Amino acid sequence: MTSRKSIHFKLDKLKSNLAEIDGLEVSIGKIMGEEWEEPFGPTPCPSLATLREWDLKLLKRYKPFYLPYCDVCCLCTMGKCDLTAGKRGACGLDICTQQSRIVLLACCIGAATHIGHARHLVEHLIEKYGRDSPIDIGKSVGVDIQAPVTRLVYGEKPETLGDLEEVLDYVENQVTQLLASTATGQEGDKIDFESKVFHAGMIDQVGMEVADMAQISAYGFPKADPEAPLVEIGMGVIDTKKPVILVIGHNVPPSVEIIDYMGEAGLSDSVEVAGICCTSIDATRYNPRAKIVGPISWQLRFIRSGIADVIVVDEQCIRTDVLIEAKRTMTPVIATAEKNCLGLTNRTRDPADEIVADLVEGRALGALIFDPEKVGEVAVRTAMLLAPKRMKFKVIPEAKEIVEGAGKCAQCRFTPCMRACPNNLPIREAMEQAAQGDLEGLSNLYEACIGCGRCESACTNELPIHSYIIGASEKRIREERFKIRAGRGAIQDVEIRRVGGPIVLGEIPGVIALVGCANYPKGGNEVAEIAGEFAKRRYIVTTSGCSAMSIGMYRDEDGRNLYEVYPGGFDAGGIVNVGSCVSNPHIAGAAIKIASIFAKRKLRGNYEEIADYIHNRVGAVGIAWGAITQKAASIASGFWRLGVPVIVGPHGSKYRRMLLGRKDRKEDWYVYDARTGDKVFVGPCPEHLFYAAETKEEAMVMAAKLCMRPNDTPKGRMIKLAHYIDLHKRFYKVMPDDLHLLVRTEADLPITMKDEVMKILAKKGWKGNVIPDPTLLPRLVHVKEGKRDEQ
Amino acid sequence: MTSRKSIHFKLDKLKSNLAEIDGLEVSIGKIMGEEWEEPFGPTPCPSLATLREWDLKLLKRYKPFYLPYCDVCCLCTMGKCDLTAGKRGACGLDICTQQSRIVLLACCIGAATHIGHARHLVEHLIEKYGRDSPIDIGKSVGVDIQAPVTRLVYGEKPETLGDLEEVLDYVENQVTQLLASTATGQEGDKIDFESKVFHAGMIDQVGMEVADMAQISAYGFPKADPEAPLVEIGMGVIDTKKPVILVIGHNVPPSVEIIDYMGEAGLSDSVEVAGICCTSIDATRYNPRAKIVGPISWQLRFIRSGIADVIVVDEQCIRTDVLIEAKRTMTPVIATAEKNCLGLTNRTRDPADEIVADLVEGRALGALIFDPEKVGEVAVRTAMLLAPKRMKFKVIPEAKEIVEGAGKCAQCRFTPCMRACPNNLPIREAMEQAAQGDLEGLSNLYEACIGCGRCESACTNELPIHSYIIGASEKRIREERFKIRAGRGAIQDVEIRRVGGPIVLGEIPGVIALVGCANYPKGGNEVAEIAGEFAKRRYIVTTSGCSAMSIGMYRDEDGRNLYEVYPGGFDAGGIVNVGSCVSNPHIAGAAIKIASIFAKRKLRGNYEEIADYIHNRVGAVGIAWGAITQKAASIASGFWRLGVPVIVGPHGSKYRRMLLGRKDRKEDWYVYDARTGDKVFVGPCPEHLFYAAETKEEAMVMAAKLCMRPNDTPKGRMIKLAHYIDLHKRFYKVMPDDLHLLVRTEADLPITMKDEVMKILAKKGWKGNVIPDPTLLPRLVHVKEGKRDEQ
Amino acid sequence: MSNEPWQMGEIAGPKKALIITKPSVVVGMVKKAKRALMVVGHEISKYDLGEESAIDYMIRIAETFKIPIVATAHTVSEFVKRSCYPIWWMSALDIANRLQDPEWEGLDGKGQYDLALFIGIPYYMEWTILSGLKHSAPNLKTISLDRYYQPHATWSFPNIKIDEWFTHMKEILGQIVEK
Amino acid sequence: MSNEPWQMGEIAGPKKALIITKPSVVVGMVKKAKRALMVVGHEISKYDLGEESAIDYMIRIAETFKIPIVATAHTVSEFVKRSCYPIWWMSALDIANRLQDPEWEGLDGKGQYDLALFIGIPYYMEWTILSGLKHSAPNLKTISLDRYYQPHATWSFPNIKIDEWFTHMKEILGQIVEK
Ligand code: SF4
Ligand code: SF4
Ligand code: SF4
Ligand code: SF4
Ligand code: SF4
Ligand code: SF4
Ligand code: SF4
Ligand code: SF4
Repeated sequence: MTSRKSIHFKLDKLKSNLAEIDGLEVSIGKIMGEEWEEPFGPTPCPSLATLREWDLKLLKRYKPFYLPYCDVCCLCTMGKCDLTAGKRGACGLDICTQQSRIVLLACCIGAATHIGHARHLVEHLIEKYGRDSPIDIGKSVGVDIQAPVTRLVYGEKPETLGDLEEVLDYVENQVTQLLASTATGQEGDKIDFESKVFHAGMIDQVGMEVADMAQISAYGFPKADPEAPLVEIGMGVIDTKKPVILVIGHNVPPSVEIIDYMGEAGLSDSVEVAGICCTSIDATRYNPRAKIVGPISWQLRFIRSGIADVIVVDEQCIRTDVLIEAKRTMTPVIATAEKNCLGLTNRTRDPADEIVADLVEGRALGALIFDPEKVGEVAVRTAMLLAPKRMKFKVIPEAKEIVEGAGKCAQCRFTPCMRACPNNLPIREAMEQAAQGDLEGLSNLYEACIGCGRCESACTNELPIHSYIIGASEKRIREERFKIRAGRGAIQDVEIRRVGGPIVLGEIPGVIALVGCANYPKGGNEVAEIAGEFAKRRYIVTTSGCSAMSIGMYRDEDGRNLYEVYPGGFDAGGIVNVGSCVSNPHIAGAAIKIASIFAKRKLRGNYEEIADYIHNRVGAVGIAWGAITQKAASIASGFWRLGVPVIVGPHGSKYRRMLLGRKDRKEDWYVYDARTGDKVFVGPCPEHLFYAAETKEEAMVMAAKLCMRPNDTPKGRMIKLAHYIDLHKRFYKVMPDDLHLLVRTEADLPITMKDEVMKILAKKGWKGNVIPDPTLLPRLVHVKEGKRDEQ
Repeated sequence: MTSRKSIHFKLDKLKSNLAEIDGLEVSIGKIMGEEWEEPFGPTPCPSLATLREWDLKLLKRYKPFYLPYCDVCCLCTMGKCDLTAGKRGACGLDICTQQSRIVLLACCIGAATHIGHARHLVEHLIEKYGRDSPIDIGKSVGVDIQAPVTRLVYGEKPETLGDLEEVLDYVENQVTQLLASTATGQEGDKIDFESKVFHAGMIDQVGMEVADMAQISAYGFPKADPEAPLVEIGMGVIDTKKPVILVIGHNVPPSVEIIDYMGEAGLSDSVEVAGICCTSIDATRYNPRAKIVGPISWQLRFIRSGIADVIVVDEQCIRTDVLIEAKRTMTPVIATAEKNCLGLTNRTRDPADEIVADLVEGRALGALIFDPEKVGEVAVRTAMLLAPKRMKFKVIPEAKEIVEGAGKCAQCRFTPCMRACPNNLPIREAMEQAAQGDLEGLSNLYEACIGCGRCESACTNELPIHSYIIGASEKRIREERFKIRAGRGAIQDVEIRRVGGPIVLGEIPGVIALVGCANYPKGGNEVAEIAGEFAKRRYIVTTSGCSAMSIGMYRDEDGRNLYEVYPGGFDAGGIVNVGSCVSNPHIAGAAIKIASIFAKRKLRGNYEEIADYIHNRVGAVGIAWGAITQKAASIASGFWRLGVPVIVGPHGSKYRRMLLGRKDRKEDWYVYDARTGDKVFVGPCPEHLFYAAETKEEAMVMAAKLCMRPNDTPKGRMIKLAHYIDLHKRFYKVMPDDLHLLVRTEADLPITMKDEVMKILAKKGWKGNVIPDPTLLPRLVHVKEGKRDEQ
Repeated sequence: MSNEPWQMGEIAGPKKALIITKPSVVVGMVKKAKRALMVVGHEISKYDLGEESAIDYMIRIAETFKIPIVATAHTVSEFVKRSCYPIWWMSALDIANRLQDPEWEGLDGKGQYDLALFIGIPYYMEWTILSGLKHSAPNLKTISLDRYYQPHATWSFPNIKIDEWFTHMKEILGQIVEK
Repeated sequence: MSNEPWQMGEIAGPKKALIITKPSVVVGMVKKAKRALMVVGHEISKYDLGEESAIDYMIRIAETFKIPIVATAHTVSEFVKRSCYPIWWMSALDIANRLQDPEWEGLDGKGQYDLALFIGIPYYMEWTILSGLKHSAPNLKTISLDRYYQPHATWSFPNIKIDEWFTHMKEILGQIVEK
């Protein structure tokens, strides 16, 4: 397998005949804008420093607060360098700059991961469907603005799969440049690093958008469908009587081919396809009969359960010890991506028969197969043949074994198990209880256990602690039978038209995007609770990836599944699952489309103006409660550059720095009034750009607050304040202390609280403020002679 | 400044008229091989796993020995994960896999840095000289095979600057894919990571080759010229009576524009342009009147000397505290690269007059200017105006001050200064001596001081230790007046024809490539000594970058400069400075051209066969004695994939793993005899692929040994053995203990040592061996029925 | 192990917290400080030993020292339930961010603090926050009152058991009152 | 500071070398070992205190313990000058690489070692090598005989002065002879 397919393609065309050369021209010509009347904005295809001035504006208000995760730098052979508190490394670097460099490195990795994924997908789909295969992510339901992010950033609108290749050339180029900036002796300024972090996030959004557009279009995933089907999720939904193929990862072609092969072979009813991470979400978008096991943290438990007869891994978020774990249950592993070869022998060119035989007979632990079609055949046939032999052989112990095993726990004084646990779970105590026959303690650890297995590595007595927790939670796991709405893809233009006004004016109190991974401090239910809370309050709740799963794997007080209670439309009170990780740009895209469709701002290559619009007007907040990966970091930074705040959970403090506003510094909270050019105080709206909350309660209160925007109408602000005050009082048991900064006019005040709040305001010496037509860009001020405040 | 120039260009063409579209076609068509008759080899444009099988062959023989540089992993929010001795991280990762991942990350950074540099250069040169500007790196001296690396890897031969863009698209794509592999939950196998490391190195070579071809062609650098001029190097060569512009970095356009502006303004005699790192090498390639201050480690000392009136930085290897240091001597800094903005205000669009005035009046510490022409003007004019004001204001103290300052040294018990010093230099003792008025101790530190400044950061009393060392070495520094041969660029085909045979047959005992940075354990003289030793022994010594400088900054026992003693031709006894870091592929290219020109192997997309050829036949060894950066890491890995061993200095052990052969494992040292298909023992040749030597003596002995290759003729092996034994006896005072593994037939034995060695061999029970036509690739065996050993 | 970072991978150094071997160290530090404050996170509620609740201790210590308490996250609700001692609330990151700004005017407008006592923030989060302060707030001293060794604090208890911890708190209280 | 890594940034952990508080530890370890060897790097020549030279000590210790010496780099030349005690030579990385291979047959063909004493390799290089062994050679114990704390060894001296170091060596010799 080589990456030169696209080049080869071009070559063939060019070589064969002139007519085809013309064909090529047209396709290049098209993406180059010949059919798009909108003129270029100021910054199509921005390079590293093009949007730097915009970034500096944001970063002046939201200053990085560095949380160094290590006191030293170890990135070149002059190191390690002690950078403690003011010391500089051998290259002159200080600790804050080093942190920002690591953030950039992480975001480069994240962006590269999505872009690499997109490239692979686009190449594969072009090979399969042709380069002229149209991009259609919802034209029939009126999605006219496809690719809002690509239009905004790259400045073109791709119409075919082939058009996507040049977009990818651009983003690959930018990732390379960004990565180069992290080299020893390159960028020397922390704020410039932060600006590059924003750039990485923006580039990443383009890459993700390309990936999801390609797969929606070519595979016919739900197209901007608010009523995408409800699909099954949870360990309990897998029919263990059938052979089971487990797919893990993000790049769906192998899963698609598995499903197709099953269909062609008439085995659709005979084999279960179940998945973990985004590949499973995308498999259900392709075929709603596929099932989702759960988020990233379900890997160990499901593999060890022995339910899977074959494991197919593609790329990203896959446990690197999957071969070792799978071997224990005698489950063969098929690796399918060049990016993750797992040391397996490349069988791509071997006949399927041979590979199947080797896997079934146990002559090989797995196989590396780069051809998705062959993967489909081998996986299905192997599962069919192996299932009767394996008999779902599992390594999760029964209660008796657990009690026995727990008896061997040495009750170590300094509890290596607990100290190895990311969530500091009280394992020793649970073991003690278990040794006495009571598994409740272990079972109580289930919810907050992220399934990392570190406790086992650390245990002095090599006890399989995670397996004990799973074994002790057997009943609960059997009851993991939930629904999740399959990823719907983009937001329709008509939905935007409907909610654009209410959002911008503040009457829909906000858009809460629950995204990212499953490194939750206290379990996935917290995400679902947040989703339920805001949906009930008629915010628009959007979600994707592992967070979308966690929302599904939950029952509210009334035992209801949130996807069944709340509709999937992009509207107040909806819970909108856009899809997998690469579907995230549909959320950013919705905000962009509000600016474009509702406010008629130009999109093409006009990043700064649109970001300014969103930052000042669209009350959107991202919450990545269990963000783990570099991808999550770059996704967050894509939001930052658009001026959308992101909250992470407490583990997010390990991302090395926060971007924090200071509501006590009045001077930070001025905007231009575009009508007058005056600088107007608008209060800390939104207060932070990136921020780790300690508890879900804090996250909810803050999220409500971060939805406020300078542009809110009094009615809108009133609604937002009401939610903020209500949540604050509920969780904090006191009134907020910053109302004087958030209330502009008396009309902002929630009617029922008016007297109470007015008293508070009076004490603070509150005086009213103008509600401006807000912008941070002096050039957007409607020029009036002698009035414009140039800065 | 945006990265969309190339796209814009295409766009204009496409928009304007059809004729130009045709023009574009032709240029695409050309690079696509229409004019090249050689058919594609098996692997043009290889992707991540295309050459994996070749890598696995090498990695089976040269197994990674991991030297974890940290016990934990801190790359995602599930961390930090304790990976000590068998423990696994939350994603399943173990310590060795983590090390290989970091190596890949470093090599991705390194490759991205060169590729990003190449892209910037190509875009700039296209803008300036047009996309049809021809690639010519020595056609007039018979360099027919231009771009050997690009031909080998990408499978095309670029003829114009425009052709280089598609090559860069490819390498950017590959870097993105490689970087994606380092994400959490991607590649899970350490050997697969190592294979990807090789891929990164190979891709990097392409990127570097593109960069150097572009600049040689467009700027008219010396074209494969063995008699490239000798240029001046050393702090003592700078005429401090003139205004001085210091350029630091790697990307030469700003330096070129400075030189051009000086010429146009008639100031060539009035201003000095002096540089540090590769930008200075390339400036002298452009104009031999430019001067080189020294390698990377000369930055602090030169800035603090106050000699520079303006500092212009471009990218890479620049101290990140350059602004802070320059401020102390009141020297303004002009930053010129998007990759390194240093927090400065972007003045690109401001009139030069204004910028100059701001810098001269001290209203700004520096300026960010992306337009090289404007940089040229601003730098020169500022230097002219500022020099009389600054009066070379310096912060290097005089002897008296040093003695006084040293008196304040607290003689700290645990010597923070020494413990902060990468080379563990005895600073406290030197201070004690200095306090008594004797600066010799401090001056003795000069040679081994890498100028990192860490001692100063660490000193309890904030003494400017490095400045003291420099001040104490004033006399010596004044005597830093040396010559270096300007980088000659490629090796001529005719030179290859001349030496190809002798090298492959072993009669020229080897090619020693001294490359990389200046993190020397005991000073730069060691590199020069190595160069001198091997040149004297009539090896071919090639060099580049900081190592080339260190070779120049040295006088041998007879007070001679090595570049004056040894010629610059690629021939026995030559010292061949190819140029800057991005010139390194000329060295690999020479090896590749030997296979192509001398042995007539096909080049195009035929990587594996050529690497196999080089590994078994071309006795080349890289020595990166002071390798520092991620770039140095990826440069090394480019050599590894070609089967060329690389030695680093002791600091290189921080690169996290070595690739070590085991001469005690006989089974590892078999090759196929291409004539017969037999597997033949050839001894540990070469013994290691990557390896950190503890001392220069060890490095020299090992380098001599690593030059041996299975293909050596008896005469060739005899010569190589003679050097090996001689060096071994000189430095180790004993005979080597592995001669029985290196001698194949009696004819291999150096005549003068024959008896002595035969006795040793007899004791070891030595029996002779066949000298095969060696290959590791069974497919290269000349098929004979029933004989071929398929494996 | 008692003076190793509590969570296994959270290695730190070269500059690590001094170990509080006896509670009098804390008392001495607070008394020496010009302006001190106490930051209490939501895991304070994990410090309950039967009838004894750590929150009450914190209130009494703060009262006796006359230093303000900043409750992070929703922890303020616990204080509101219990006492009328004036409590400030702010997110953990907000208070940390202010503590490293030399120009911050303090909760009361009277200026920056020179000592901050931390307790009850999740271990790893407190770890990163204390690291941020170690590096960026050179004039601030920090004490971790938690029962886990926090290497980035200026002073920290070693890893101790909860009953030991209560004993220490009692001693601190006793000593303040004494002096 | 005496038990902190000698070079400032070379932080290590969670698993760090135990400190050799008295030389008898070394003697005990070697006596307990089934097969031990000593690796001596070229910086051994920095350990000279007037008339006393560390190389002589190493030879005497090795002789008395009856363990082989592997001299790395060109260090063998120093041994050749001094003694007829049989010396092996090998690069530092080669010997380390072999020490982590369970199948290596040893210098004498009699099998792998279970204890390796290191001295005289540049601090940072010894640091990385000991790290490699800590992680990849679970059955090997390592002792750093250097006068700097080497956190990746199993046992290491703390950071000590050269005269202290000589005293320790003398004591080791004395104790071997004694026993
Ligand atoms: S990159 Fe700079 S700070 Fe990091 S190890 Fe290298 S010299 Fe030290
Ligand atoms: S597997 Fe669960 S209990 Fe074990 S360390 Fe990980 S999160 Fe903690
Ligand atoms: S580490 Fe293992 S043996 Fe020790 S307390 Fe934890 S579970 Fe028990
Ligand atoms: S930055 Fe990470 S890998 Fe490097 S020393 Fe620190 S903890 Fe270890
Ligand atoms: S990448 Fe893996 S080993 Fe590293 S911190 Fe994350 S979970 Fe731990
Ligand atoms: S500047 Fe020189 S003496 Fe100071 S720490 Fe660096 S290498 Fe050592
Ligand atoms: S740290 Fe500074 S004061 Fe202390 S011994 Fe070194 S030079 Fe002297
Ligand atoms: S040799 Fe190394 S230090 Fe010197 S310029 Fe090149 S990369 Fe930089």
